[in-house]
Amino acid sequence: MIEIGLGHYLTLGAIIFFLGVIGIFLNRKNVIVILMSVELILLSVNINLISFSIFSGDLLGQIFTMLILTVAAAEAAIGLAIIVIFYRNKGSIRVEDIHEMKG
Amino acid sequence: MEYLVIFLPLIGSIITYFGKSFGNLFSQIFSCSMVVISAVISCFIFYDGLINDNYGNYLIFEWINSGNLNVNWSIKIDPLSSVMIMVVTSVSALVHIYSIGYMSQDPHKPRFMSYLSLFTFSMLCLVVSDNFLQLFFGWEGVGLCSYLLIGFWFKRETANNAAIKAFIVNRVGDFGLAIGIFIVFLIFGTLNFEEVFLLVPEFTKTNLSIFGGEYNVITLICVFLFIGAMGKSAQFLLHTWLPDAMEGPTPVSALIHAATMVTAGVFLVVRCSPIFEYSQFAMNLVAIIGMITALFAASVALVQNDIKKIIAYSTCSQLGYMFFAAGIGAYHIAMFHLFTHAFFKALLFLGAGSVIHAFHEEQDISKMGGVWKKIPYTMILMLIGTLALTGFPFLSGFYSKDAIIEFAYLKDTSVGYYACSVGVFTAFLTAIYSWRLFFKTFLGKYNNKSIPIEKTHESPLVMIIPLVILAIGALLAGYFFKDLFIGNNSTFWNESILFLDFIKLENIPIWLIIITPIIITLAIPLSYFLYIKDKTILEGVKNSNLPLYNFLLKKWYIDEVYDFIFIKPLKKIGVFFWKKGDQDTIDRFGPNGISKVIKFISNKAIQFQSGYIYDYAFVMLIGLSALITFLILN
Amino acid sequence: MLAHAIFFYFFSILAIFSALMVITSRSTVNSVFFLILDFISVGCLFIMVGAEFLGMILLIVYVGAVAVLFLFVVMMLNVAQQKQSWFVGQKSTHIPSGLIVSVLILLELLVVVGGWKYKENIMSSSNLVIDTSITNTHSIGSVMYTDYILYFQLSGVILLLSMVGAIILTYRKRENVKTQSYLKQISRDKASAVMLKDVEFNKGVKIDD
Amino acid sequence: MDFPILSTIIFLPLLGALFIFISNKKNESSSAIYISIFTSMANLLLTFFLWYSFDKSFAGFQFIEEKNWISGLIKFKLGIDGISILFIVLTAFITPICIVSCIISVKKRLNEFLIAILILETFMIGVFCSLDLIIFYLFFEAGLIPMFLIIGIWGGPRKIYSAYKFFLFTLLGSVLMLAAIIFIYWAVGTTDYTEIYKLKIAKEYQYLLWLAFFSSFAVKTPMWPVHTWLPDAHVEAPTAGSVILAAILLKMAGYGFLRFSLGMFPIASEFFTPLVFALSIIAIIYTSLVALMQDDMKKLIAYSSVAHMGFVTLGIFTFNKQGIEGSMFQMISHGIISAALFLCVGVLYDRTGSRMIKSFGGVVNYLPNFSLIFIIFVLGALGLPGTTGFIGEFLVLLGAFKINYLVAILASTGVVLCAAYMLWMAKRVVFGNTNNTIVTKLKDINYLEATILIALCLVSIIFGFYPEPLLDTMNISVNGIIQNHQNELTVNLINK
Amino acid sequence: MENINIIIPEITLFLGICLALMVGVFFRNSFSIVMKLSILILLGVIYLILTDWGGEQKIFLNSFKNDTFSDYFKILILVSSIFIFFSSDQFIKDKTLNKFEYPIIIMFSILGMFFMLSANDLILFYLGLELQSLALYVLASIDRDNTISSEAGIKYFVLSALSSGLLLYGCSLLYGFTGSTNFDEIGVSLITQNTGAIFAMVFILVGLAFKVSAVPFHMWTPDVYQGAPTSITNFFAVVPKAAGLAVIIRFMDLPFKNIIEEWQTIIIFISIASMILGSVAAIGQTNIKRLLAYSSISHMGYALAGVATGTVSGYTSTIIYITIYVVMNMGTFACLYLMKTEGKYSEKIEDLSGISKERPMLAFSFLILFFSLAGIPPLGGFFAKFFVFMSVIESEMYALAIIGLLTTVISAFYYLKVIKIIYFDDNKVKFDDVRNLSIKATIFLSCLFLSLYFISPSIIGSLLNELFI
Repeated sequence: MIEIGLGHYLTLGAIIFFLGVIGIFLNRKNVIVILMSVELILLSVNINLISFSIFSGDLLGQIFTMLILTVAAAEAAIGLAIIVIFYRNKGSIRVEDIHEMKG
Repeated sequence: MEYLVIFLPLIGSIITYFGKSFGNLFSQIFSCSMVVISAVISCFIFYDGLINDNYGNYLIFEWINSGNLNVNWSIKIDPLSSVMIMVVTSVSALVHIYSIGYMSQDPHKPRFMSYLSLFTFSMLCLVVSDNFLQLFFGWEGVGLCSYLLIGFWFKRETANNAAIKAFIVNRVGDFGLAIGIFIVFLIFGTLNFEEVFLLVPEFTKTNLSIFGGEYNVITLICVFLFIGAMGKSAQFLLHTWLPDAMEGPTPVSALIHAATMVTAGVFLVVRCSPIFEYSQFAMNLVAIIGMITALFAASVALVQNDIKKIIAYSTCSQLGYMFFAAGIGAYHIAMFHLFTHAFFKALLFLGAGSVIHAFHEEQDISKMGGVWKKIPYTMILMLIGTLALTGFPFLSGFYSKDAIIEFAYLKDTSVGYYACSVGVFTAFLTAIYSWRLFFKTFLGKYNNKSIPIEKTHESPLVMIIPLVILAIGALLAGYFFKDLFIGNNSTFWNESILFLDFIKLENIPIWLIIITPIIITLAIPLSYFLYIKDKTILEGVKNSNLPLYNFLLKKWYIDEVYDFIFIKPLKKIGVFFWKKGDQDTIDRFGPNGISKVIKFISNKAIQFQSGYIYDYAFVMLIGLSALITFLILN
Repeated sequence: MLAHAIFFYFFSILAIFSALMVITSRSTVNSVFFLILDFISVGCLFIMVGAEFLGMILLIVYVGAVAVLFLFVVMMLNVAQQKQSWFVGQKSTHIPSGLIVSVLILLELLVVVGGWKYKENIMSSSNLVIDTSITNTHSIGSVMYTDYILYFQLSGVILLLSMVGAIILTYRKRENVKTQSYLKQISRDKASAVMLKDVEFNKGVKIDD
Repeated sequence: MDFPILSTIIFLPLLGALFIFISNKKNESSSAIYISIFTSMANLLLTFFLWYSFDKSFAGFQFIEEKNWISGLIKFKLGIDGISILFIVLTAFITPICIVSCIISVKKRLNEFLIAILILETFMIGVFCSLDLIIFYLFFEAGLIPMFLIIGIWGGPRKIYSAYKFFLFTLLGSVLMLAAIIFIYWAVGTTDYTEIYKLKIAKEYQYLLWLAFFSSFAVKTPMWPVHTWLPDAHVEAPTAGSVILAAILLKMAGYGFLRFSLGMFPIASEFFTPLVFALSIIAIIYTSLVALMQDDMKKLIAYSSVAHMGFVTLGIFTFNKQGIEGSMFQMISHGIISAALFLCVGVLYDRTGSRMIKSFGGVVNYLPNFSLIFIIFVLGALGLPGTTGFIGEFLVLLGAFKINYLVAILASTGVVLCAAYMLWMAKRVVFGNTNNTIVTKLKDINYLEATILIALCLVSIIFGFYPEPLLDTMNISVNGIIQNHQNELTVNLINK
Repeated sequence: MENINIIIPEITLFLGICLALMVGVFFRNSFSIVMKLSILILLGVIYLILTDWGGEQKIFLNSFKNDTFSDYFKILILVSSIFIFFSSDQFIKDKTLNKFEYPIIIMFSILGMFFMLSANDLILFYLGLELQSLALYVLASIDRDNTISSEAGIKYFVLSALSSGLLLYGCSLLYGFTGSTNFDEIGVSLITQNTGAIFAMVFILVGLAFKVSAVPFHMWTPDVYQGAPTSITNFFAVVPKAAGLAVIIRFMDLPFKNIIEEWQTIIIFISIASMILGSVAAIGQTNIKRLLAYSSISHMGYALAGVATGTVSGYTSTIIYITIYVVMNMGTFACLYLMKTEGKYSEKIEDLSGISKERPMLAFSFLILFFSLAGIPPLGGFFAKFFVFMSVIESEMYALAIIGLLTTVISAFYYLKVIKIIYFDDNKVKFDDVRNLSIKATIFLSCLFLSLYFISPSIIGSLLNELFI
């Protein structure tokens, strides 16, 4: 327990990943929270990559992480834009209101 | 020349049918002349064969050639077929001529004549065949013509039903015949008569396992062939179509259902005598069925009221005679009876037709009587026919029928004795119903209420002349041809009929010779007394034995039984298969069921597509976890 | 070592707790704040483990930009009042089974990933060894614009796209809004600015012609 | 022969269809009529020429054409033998008749109908010409499209159900065949039929492959219990559609059994013979009984088709000369007679709009010529000697009798039943009293109708009396099939 | 020095995008100009790819790889995009989507796909994928004043973000457990014993399956197809599918080649599930775009069946399949542009009823296209399926083959339904007479290709001969 190894970090990543996933499909009220859950997933990926990078002494993981950060920002921007136009059309961003199409 | 005999009727038929536009007269004259020419030639052929021994087999062309099955269209002229040709063409010619008069009121004369000629052609094909298959062709061909002619008055429901019944019952017989032919081909590898007959002796011990039992092939062949013969010749169990067939015009009944077609069965048995001779079982079967038919038909004929049906049952009964003759080995006598029977039965039918004509299509004998003065010629001719039928001494029926009875006696087997006694008894019954018919029709009181007696009239000459010719035949044919056909020293039949043990017509006890003539002679006054003088006795008998009477009147309830056993169940099964089988089972669980199931699954699948993001994500996660779990379990 | 462990557990428990709060918090604004807390704690972990550049970047990019963007949108759309309420008024009944499934995934992940023993030989193919003599920032910077220029450019393209995309989606040309056109104002000449009119006497002026 | 006559025969109708398609004008169909008649007649003449130049004494395939198709995998290979030539001639003969009949009876969208029929002809002839399994499958399946449209567009009230049933039923059967064909490719290394014939398929594969092919052919034949699409399809299809369906499409399956099941899987064929026999017998008796109770003429004839095709399958699996030749003959005969019967029903339907037996009666009074022809075909259908129907049935039964008495005897009862339902129908339609006033106002068949019906009638009767040209053509090829079958079985026995 | 030439098409495309962006910004109502410019740019890129066709080359530390395989798919993507531009022009104008950004964003996504296809490295692959996905998010919701379209955007965005999160998680594990992000090196070190990496494979596979909308990761497909404007749906149905499938093949062929046993079962499962669900769920649909969505799901099932074999012939058959699939969908969607009544575009299947009388040529095109989609010979769709099943049976995966063939029967059911509505039903709606040559040319070429494909079915195969040497 005292010896903090790669496994610990990966476990942390896995738990945050799990929470992000849960956030996506147990969320009923707000799409923005879903977006935040996606950010959590990306964060867990980052934890993984960084820890792999550090523990194997390979810098590539850190570069990957940096690029993921960029992408995450872009994704958040586009995602929020889509949420905004949906809100304009519908007047709500409740997850339960998003079911015009089905079947 | 042989070709002419066969094909003239065909030409007549075709041209008559399609030459409607030339008018009725043309069609009648043309078809008649064709058949008459054919008849003349056939007499010549018969004569030529008799005198010059000019027999032969004329190949027309190959019909079916498949592997070792080689079947030809051919004309085989031998004594047997030459006799048949002569009978067929001459009776046919007379019926053709008669029809001109009889059908004068009918709008469809050309069609009628055409069918008649077509029938003649088919019948000729049948008798001149040198193989089983061409025989089968003719066999079905005559069945077809019979179907067409019975249903000639197609507006009558009964006529149509009778026609279908005739065809289908015949088909049942043909079914047997076909199986017989199959076995013949299976065993002998050929369908040619001569080749088969040559091979028969080699296979007398061969057995065939069929339906789980071992049977002698010869017996099997004979039994199945005989089933065919039963169908065509209206033997007991397959006879039901014949009385109904009287729905057709009377000339048809005369030609097809008395003189020619129905005798095809007898012809078949005689033709196949080289096979039948090797199977005692089959012979006995033939004889027994023949006896039963003879007795049965005669008994039913006793109580019938329809003039044509009485004669039809009489025909049935006479065919029974022929069969049991053949069954006890007297093929030549059977042929002889066939020959004479053709004349007098045709005469009777045509005479009956004349009577019906006189009564304006009335067929019920209880509504006739006392008209002998109005139609004297008809009466005389009918009298001749009746006498000949009953076997009155020195008329044609006498020679043939007595010969059968005598031969049966001489056979000296139990079947022979049964046959002999049945023959005598049936002869008595024959006499009774024949005279009943005669007396009720011509003598006694005039019973018809719908037509005044003045309106009844004699038939035209064109109808009478054929009758006269037939009457001459009925009177004299027996006497003249007796020696030739059944004479002790006659070599006429040559190789066309095979006898394994020959029986000479000698040493017949004198009582046997005289018993039949005596019985039938006594029957005349007896029936006169019963049917004309004192009807009360019969009424009493009838009332005291009402069940028996009804049993006979309803023709032993055989039609009803068939209806109950076959027709209704088949219809029910048909509906069952259709509704329950096809629609409720195959379609329901097959295509419709599957499509329903798929639609159900489809609805279920669509329910997952609920429109909510979290459900979508959930499905994705289930997929992910399933894949991961699967991998871990592996 | 012990300090490392203490800090690790502190920050990771904090990260997990705040992540949990992100998805369960009733108020969206709170969620955003917990998200920020999460980022901070993970950033601390990064710094602690030796990736200090990324730890900082995480703070700058996420806390400084993304989280603020979130907050901004939350405020703008006025959904702050929309309270998160689990297990209330559900139309879908998948929640228990959903929890089971995701716990299953977590357990499997933990079994495979957490319990997986790190093997040296597999990791030997490292082609970009961390040089401990220079700083983290330095080493990243030295490869980022040389060997990995393609990635860098590509991430730029992605940002461009997100810009264009966000604009095309949300930009609305407003009608009937008065705007200044400097060019127009400056380039006005006399002819267009002043209109001279001969005014007839005693007739008054009709302006709206 | 250098001239690719088979390809010409196959693709000529397609060309005609293309022409019609190009020259298609709305509400104007005279040019389409001429083109279609011209093409189909030209094709008929070509097939006659083909038949004439066909070498009857040569057992193998003739007029072989070979082209690279899917490079390295499959060759486009055509060729005919004594069996396929007859079907080609039959197809080319029936098509002009269909075209004429639809010119008479089809009121709407005639051009499209003609195109569909011509395209269908291409596919049908292609089936009989192809020597490669893939090509065979291609043509076999492709025929579904035009037939689906013919039933669906020009069909009766329940056309959609029927068209679906037809399409999906047959497709379901044949996808399994496709799987089998591909399997054969990998197991043997080729789908060239002549090569497979030489190379042989290993015994252990044969059973499943046979079943896969059977699933396709059994549906198409159709055999009990997968026959239920046929009555529906027939009832709803327009006359020309029924004619083609009965005359040729059903024959593809028989042809398939003969050529592929027997040729490629002799051991499995032998093994599954009892199954085929049982199904055939059930088909014959069961459907005859069902036919007996039908009140729709087309349905009755359709059920009778099932029964007649039962004879065909029965005959093919006797593996002897009479049986196989009988089946061949039965197929051709059924192609002519059932086609003619459907045409006859079509004649009545065109005039009255009804196919129900009970709405007719006494037709002979008003349509004497029609009635004559109708009766002739009814008689042909029930196997009267002198028509082609008899020879087929007789040979089949003869062949079957050599193998199994019980089967032959049971099948023979079908002949009796056939007479019953056919005559009963004839009685109710043609004879009897006229209850329906519409019938009294009908006109007799016109010259066009008469021509096509008489043509069919003559063919049926001529070959009924003189079947030699047909039997002679197929003789050597059938011998080849039997010989091959025997050899295979002997080899198999020795290996055991 | 590395040979920079092989990346020139990508560079050109990007510069083209910038140019188009400039043009769009500085010209008023510049949609038409940008559209034409984009087509020109795409044509130019085609030319550039063709001049440097084939030959395997890698640059940027082996992270960017160009070979015949990627060239083929690039060409496929470009050609189909050009056709989409051509045929959807009218539609875009009618729907007032004619903003100049529209073609530019499509080009962005094409650029992303290019990098995806050429990626030989997880990072580059991920960046390409994200570039593509981000563009697709925008495209899905581009009809921004339409509730349905923005809903489609949200759904696609959330689910796609989830899936790329999963994929990225897989990538991170893969990186950790193999120590490299390069495909070649991953391929060497990824062996059956490496449990964690196999785990990572599943995550990556899920992400990829989402892109090609394979069951059970298909849930977005019907909604997005329906919600997005038809021209976008057209793009969605064709281009990302081809790219996604190509990437799957790339992954299976390179990094995952040593663990074929593990992924084979997964792909088989996904393939069968897609075939069945795609066929079954389409039956009750009333919206033709939804129907086509399910249809594409089942088509992806067949295409994946070819991948599942794990053999070269299987991959080739999948490529042939996807090519023919692209042609069929191009034609079908072009037909949808003609479903216009009184200026409005109709999406209801029942509106097609009886159009065979009024518009015989359109009906006939539908006929060819739908029978081809159903895989009935002798049309192109049959050969697509044929080659797939050839390779599936070659690999002795009989159950897959049989199930696949049986589902073709089920799927034939709903294709027939459309044909039935077109040909058998009575006319209800009258379509406007759209006189647009480019739409008709697209339909015509597609139908021509499909109906004449049987003449030389091996044409695509021979193009691909050198693919996996």
